[in-house]
Amino acid sequence: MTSRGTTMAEALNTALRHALRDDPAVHVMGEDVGTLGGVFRITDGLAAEFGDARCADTPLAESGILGTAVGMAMYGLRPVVEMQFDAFAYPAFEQLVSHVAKMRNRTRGRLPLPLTIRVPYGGGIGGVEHHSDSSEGYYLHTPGLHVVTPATVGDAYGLLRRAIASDDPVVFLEPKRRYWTKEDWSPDGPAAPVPPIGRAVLRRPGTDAVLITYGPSLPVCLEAADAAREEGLDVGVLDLRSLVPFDDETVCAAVRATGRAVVVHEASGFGGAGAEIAARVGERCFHHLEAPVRRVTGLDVPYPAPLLERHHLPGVDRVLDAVRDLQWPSATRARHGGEPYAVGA
Amino acid sequence: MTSRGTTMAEALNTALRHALRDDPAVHVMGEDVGTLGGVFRITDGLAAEFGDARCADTPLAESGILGTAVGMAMYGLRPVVEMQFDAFAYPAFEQLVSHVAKMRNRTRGRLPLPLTIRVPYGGGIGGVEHHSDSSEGYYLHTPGLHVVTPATVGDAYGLLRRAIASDDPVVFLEPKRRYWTKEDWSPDGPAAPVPPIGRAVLRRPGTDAVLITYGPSLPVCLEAADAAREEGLDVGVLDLRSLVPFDDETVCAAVRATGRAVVVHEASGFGGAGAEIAARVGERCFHHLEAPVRRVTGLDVPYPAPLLERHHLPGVDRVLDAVRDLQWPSATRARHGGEPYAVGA
Amino acid sequence: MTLQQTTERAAAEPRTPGRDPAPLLPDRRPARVLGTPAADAVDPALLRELHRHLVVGRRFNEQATALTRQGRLAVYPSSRGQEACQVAAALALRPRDWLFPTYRDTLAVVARGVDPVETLTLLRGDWHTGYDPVEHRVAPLCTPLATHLPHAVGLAHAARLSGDDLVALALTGDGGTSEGDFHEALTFAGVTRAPVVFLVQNNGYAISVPLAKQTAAPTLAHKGVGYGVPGVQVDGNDVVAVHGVLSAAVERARSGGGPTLVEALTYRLDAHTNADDAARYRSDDEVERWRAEDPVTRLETHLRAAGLLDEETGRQALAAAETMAADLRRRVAEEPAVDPMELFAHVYATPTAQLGEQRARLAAELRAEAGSR
Amino acid sequence: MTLQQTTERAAAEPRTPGRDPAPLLPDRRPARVLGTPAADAVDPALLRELHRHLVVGRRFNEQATALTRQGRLAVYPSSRGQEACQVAAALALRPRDWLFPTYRDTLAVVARGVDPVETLTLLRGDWHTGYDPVEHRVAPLCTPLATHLPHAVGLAHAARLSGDDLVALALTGDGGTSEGDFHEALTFAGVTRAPVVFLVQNNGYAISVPLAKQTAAPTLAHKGVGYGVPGVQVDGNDVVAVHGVLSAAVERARSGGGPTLVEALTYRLDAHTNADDAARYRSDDEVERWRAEDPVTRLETHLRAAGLLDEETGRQALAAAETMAADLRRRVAEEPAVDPMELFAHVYATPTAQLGEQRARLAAELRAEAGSR
Ligand SMILES: Cc1ncc(C[n+]2csc(CCOP(=O)(O)OP(=O)(O)O)c2C)c(N)n1
Ligand SMILES: Cc1ncc(C[n+]2csc(CCOP(=O)(O)OP(=O)(O)O)c2C)c(N)n1
Ligand SMILES: [Mg+2]
Ligand SMILES: [Mg+2]
Repeated sequence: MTSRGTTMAEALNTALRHALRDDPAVHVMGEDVGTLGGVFRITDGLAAEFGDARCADTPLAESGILGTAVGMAMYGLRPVVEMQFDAFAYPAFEQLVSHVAKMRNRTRGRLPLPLTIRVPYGGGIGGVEHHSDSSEGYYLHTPGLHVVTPATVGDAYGLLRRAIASDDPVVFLEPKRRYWTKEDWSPDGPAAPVPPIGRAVLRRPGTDAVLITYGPSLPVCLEAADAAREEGLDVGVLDLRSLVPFDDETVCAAVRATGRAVVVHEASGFGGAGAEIAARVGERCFHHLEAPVRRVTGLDVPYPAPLLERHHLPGVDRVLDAVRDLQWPSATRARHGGEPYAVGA
Repeated sequence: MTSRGTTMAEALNTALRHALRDDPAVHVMGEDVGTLGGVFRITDGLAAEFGDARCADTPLAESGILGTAVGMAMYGLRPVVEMQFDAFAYPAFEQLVSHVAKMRNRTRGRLPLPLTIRVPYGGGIGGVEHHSDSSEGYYLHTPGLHVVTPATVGDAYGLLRRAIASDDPVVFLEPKRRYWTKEDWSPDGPAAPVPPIGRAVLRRPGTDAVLITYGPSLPVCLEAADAAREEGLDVGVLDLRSLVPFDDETVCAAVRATGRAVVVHEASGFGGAGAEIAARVGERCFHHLEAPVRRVTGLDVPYPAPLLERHHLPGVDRVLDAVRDLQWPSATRARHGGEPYAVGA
Repeated sequence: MTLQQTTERAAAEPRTPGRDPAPLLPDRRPARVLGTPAADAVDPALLRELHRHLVVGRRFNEQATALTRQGRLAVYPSSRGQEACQVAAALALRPRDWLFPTYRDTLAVVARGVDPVETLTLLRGDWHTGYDPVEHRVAPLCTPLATHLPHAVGLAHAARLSGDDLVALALTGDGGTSEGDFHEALTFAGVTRAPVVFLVQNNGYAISVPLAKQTAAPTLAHKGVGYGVPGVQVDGNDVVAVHGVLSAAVERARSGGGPTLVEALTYRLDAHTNADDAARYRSDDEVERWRAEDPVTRLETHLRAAGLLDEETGRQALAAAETMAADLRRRVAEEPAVDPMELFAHVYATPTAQLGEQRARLAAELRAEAGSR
Repeated sequence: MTLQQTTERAAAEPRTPGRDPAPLLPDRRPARVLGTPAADAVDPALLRELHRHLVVGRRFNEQATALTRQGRLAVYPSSRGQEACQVAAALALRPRDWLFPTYRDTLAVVARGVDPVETLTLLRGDWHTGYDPVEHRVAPLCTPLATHLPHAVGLAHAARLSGDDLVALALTGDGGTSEGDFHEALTFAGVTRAPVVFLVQNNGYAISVPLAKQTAAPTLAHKGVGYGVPGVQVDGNDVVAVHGVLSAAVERARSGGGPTLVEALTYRLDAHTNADDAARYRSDDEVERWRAEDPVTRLETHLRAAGLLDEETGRQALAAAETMAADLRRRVAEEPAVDPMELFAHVYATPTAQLGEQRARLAAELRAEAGSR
């Protein structure tokens, strides 16, 4: 992170700009996305450049926004919908589950919906209630949706381009507290192109254990891995990038190589993405596991007020504690022992 | 199952009648619950007996129904809301997640919501699309809600009474394909009282493995256990009865006693209740497990049309296959070997 | 102080000068043609076409209901009594227009030219949508109430943005107008002025719930003004009036005049579906009163009086109806072909690896099943 | 055939004879009192009370905004310019009535008597709702738009069923009227005739989106007719008019007259919140035009002309405002007390075993943290 460089917000903006430029079917729509450029400025300048039909302010009605986008996609356009905040996508839940996810299936493939639904999600920004939900657990349990979430600036650009180009509906979860993180990335740079949706990436190799994470928790995990190194543990970090499709291959390879895994995410643990990940790893890597898969997640409470959110979110210490608890042979065994159990699970 | 006896529909009707009789704060409301008695007749006769204010037909607007019920609960009533079918509760998702689940918490306990939301759920009744969803995965991942589902006639009565008496909001999931199953039960009978919400029950003991299930899949599991017995395996069946609160104690005891577990439910596997159950069991019973926890669930597809639903739903054969796959010592090892993986996961 | 006093006002200019609401409000009485002098001016060819569709449509409803009794259809939400709305909706559209039906609008879909058997796929149980929506420009029969209304707005809006002059006609029941999606669809339609027409078939009930428990609005057509969308009420059992009102609204939309909300007053003579027991919530008397307003009879009465229904025309219509019904009986009697592997075919453009595993597993199960037979 | 022809109708009787829509439609101009002869008839005591609340309210808005600049409040959605609506809403209610505010309505909550610091808890970040909703009969400040409107209907309906003559007053913005929950709340209110009043503060924008992109309705008050709910428009910067219209509506509701939808035309002089950049979507000119309609000034002009605002009264109002502001500054400057253990206290009546485990874990973390300090 340098003070020069590109923010995730800028990369997303660029991705939208390029998508609008390259394909006349692409239409951006949502609350305040036009004149204002979105409350996070992700659509800044797009209405001015492409006109307010291609980047349209809509009435304040999320079900109507998504439902209208469904109709536009039925006509052959590629709508990119912005939901202003995670919790404000809930009014559109019926449209999402009963239509967006099912339209291709209901019509035997005759009405695919090339729709992208951008949702700024997660906490850590000191937002008032309903502004910090991690809602990926609802979406990933809904067959027919792809669920994608970038953790880096380059992925933000690459995955959003992939999402918009996809013929499947994609719920594109943007870790809002990473919007202003700068990285040394430019759209014209020589960065490796982002692979198709559905591939995880090992952000850091490690021989002793692997942290499995995505979106806003990636930096936490990288920091925890650094700290673990100081304790003599070589911990890898895997960034899932997409929850659906799920990259069993990469995940299982990482787990089998180390025999120890911790899953980290902000959402409440109970019934969250971490449950699926831990369950799959348990099913597929059972004989390779040296310790139970641990989950470090948000608590099973409604998202707390700003002054309390640090106690809710998985921080470096909690991740580190979980790593220490992975039933190491006594030489490396850390101070916290006992029956394994997970925070937030 | 005898041709005499009581159906689950009748038991639920009786529970509502007794609740209305015992507590003037109880108000039943929903689409067609009055004059018609509900499309499943669960509210049959209640409007006639208690008046159409206590059992009220509402306008056709689920968010409005639940939102109005929230206001009624704020005033001090105990609304019991009927959602006509699983998928028709989705329009109320925002009310459920952003208000029902959070009101007590937001207000530091000053505004508890004693609300029961009855949702007929699940498939197997040959329903057209949107009439057979298993939506428990969405609810159990939402802190602040209790999620309860009866599998027997006696539990239907007892748990619904408990739900209505609870000061917490309860999503009460009724396995609709069990509505007309008769059992030898009567409200005046000597049956053991149903314990508080949050306790699982071992429906059938077994020393070799345990099937963990709930709601509509209980009979499937009992049948599978019978069939397993013929293959020489003594398989127990655990009925969770409530997903939130989750009865770790009973579940872990059952798993530790046998070392082998299969989780069975109708909902799609990916990110479903079974993921949480398998993950918890993996975390808490790691050293007791002889084989990975297997999941037998609905496929990861939108709920299919009637003529295909039997291929989607977990049937006896699939459960039995999973039991056979639990890495038995070679003497009892069944024909299907290889890398364990789950149908629908 | 009272409200009275406050309504005195001097130089107060409204700060958001609104449009004139008057043209948005429905007339005091529903539009009618049959039984009025206007009926004589209607093109006889149109009347005969409407008549043939009504006769065939009535037969379709009866045949489909009969098929439920024989267990050939799982369920059928009959539109008997509402045929005028169904037929008029289909015939008011041009080929490039789109129709957005509900579960009750199978007849409108058939009248638009979709194969009846494909139309009934949902209710027969072999798949969800049986016909090709793009080929026929008919959206899937929609079950979650009012959720298809924003789709119609979006499609119409997209077409307009693309310079395509098609119109979308979206159908809903009276109950459906209470859903939030009705409101949001009308709001978007009003703001975008998308070329979309909403037809509310007000049959007086949402399953068992009568209109008076559904809304306190003077009429459903009055809902339009809240969205800047003109509301029109029409006698829904007068096929000529419904066709006229819808055609006018469709052509107005096509020429850039914006959306219209049409409320048709009608009645379903059958129960909600064959699974429903209508006697629980409505009287025989009421049904009888509405039987007297039968849309088929009403058109026939006019045609006879106008000398437009000779024996041959009547015979031909009945023959077309019988041919359709016989074809339906025969084809629906055949076991529908389903392929379990199709379960995985349309979830995504490319099945995920997980679905591939599940598919392989099911294939193995089916092989085992076949082997043990 | 054209629509024209079909509107000729002979004996056609409407099949669902609706109510008369006329009384439900708003007048052509918003209700005003200030600057009209009616102003002279208003009780001077009421005028002075309204004035004092406006002055204190304005100061509250300014102070809260200043506190965001000092980092004492995370965010503040100011109602500067909308004080007439805020104050009138609070004063139109009796103690047993309920108020249902949004995030923008902190001032209405304060004017109702809730401690300003408790009112600001949400925006200060120590918890969500800071005051006791039951004690004050004020629902939590609601952020998800329009979702609290059905709550107001339900509470009012429940009270009426219980023979309790309280009234619920629910506030929303213009943008909020597009949400499905607005529609559903109004539908339920119309059908149940619950004693509820809806006040739409139409400040012309939903964040950056102007009303013309929000709806094509002639006015927002016209939305009432679609629900059988009378719609009234009022000059929202005329505190006497808003108070009069709301009081009348509240008392009508109390006496069984059913719900009312009130649209107040107003303007927020500040940005959406301190985090917003209003210059992106509106001109200084526009803001200036509305500054000239400042609700505080408008009442003061009247009071002066009527000889009701002597120096002493003015001084007292300012002093009350300063006292409130000083108290606010002082108390908000203190570090708010938060207890991490409270995270687990209010999720359920009795914490689940899982929450117990998580609680123990956090307690251990906090002990470790304290130990390492
Ligand atoms: C969102 C939703 N809620 C509930 C239902 C269940 N349901 C099916 S039809 C119906 C009544 C619809 O009434 P109306 O809109 O008047 O249409 P009609 O059946 O009279 O044609 C109901 C409640 C549904 N399909 N969708
Ligand atoms: C359901 C929902 N969607 C989106 C938002 C984000 N949001 C907060 S305020 C606002 C604009 C509201 O405008 P209006 O109703 O006119 O009230 P005002 O802010 O002008 O008082 C938006 C879009 C929200 N709070 N809730
Ligand atoms: Mg109807
Ligand atoms: Mg506004």
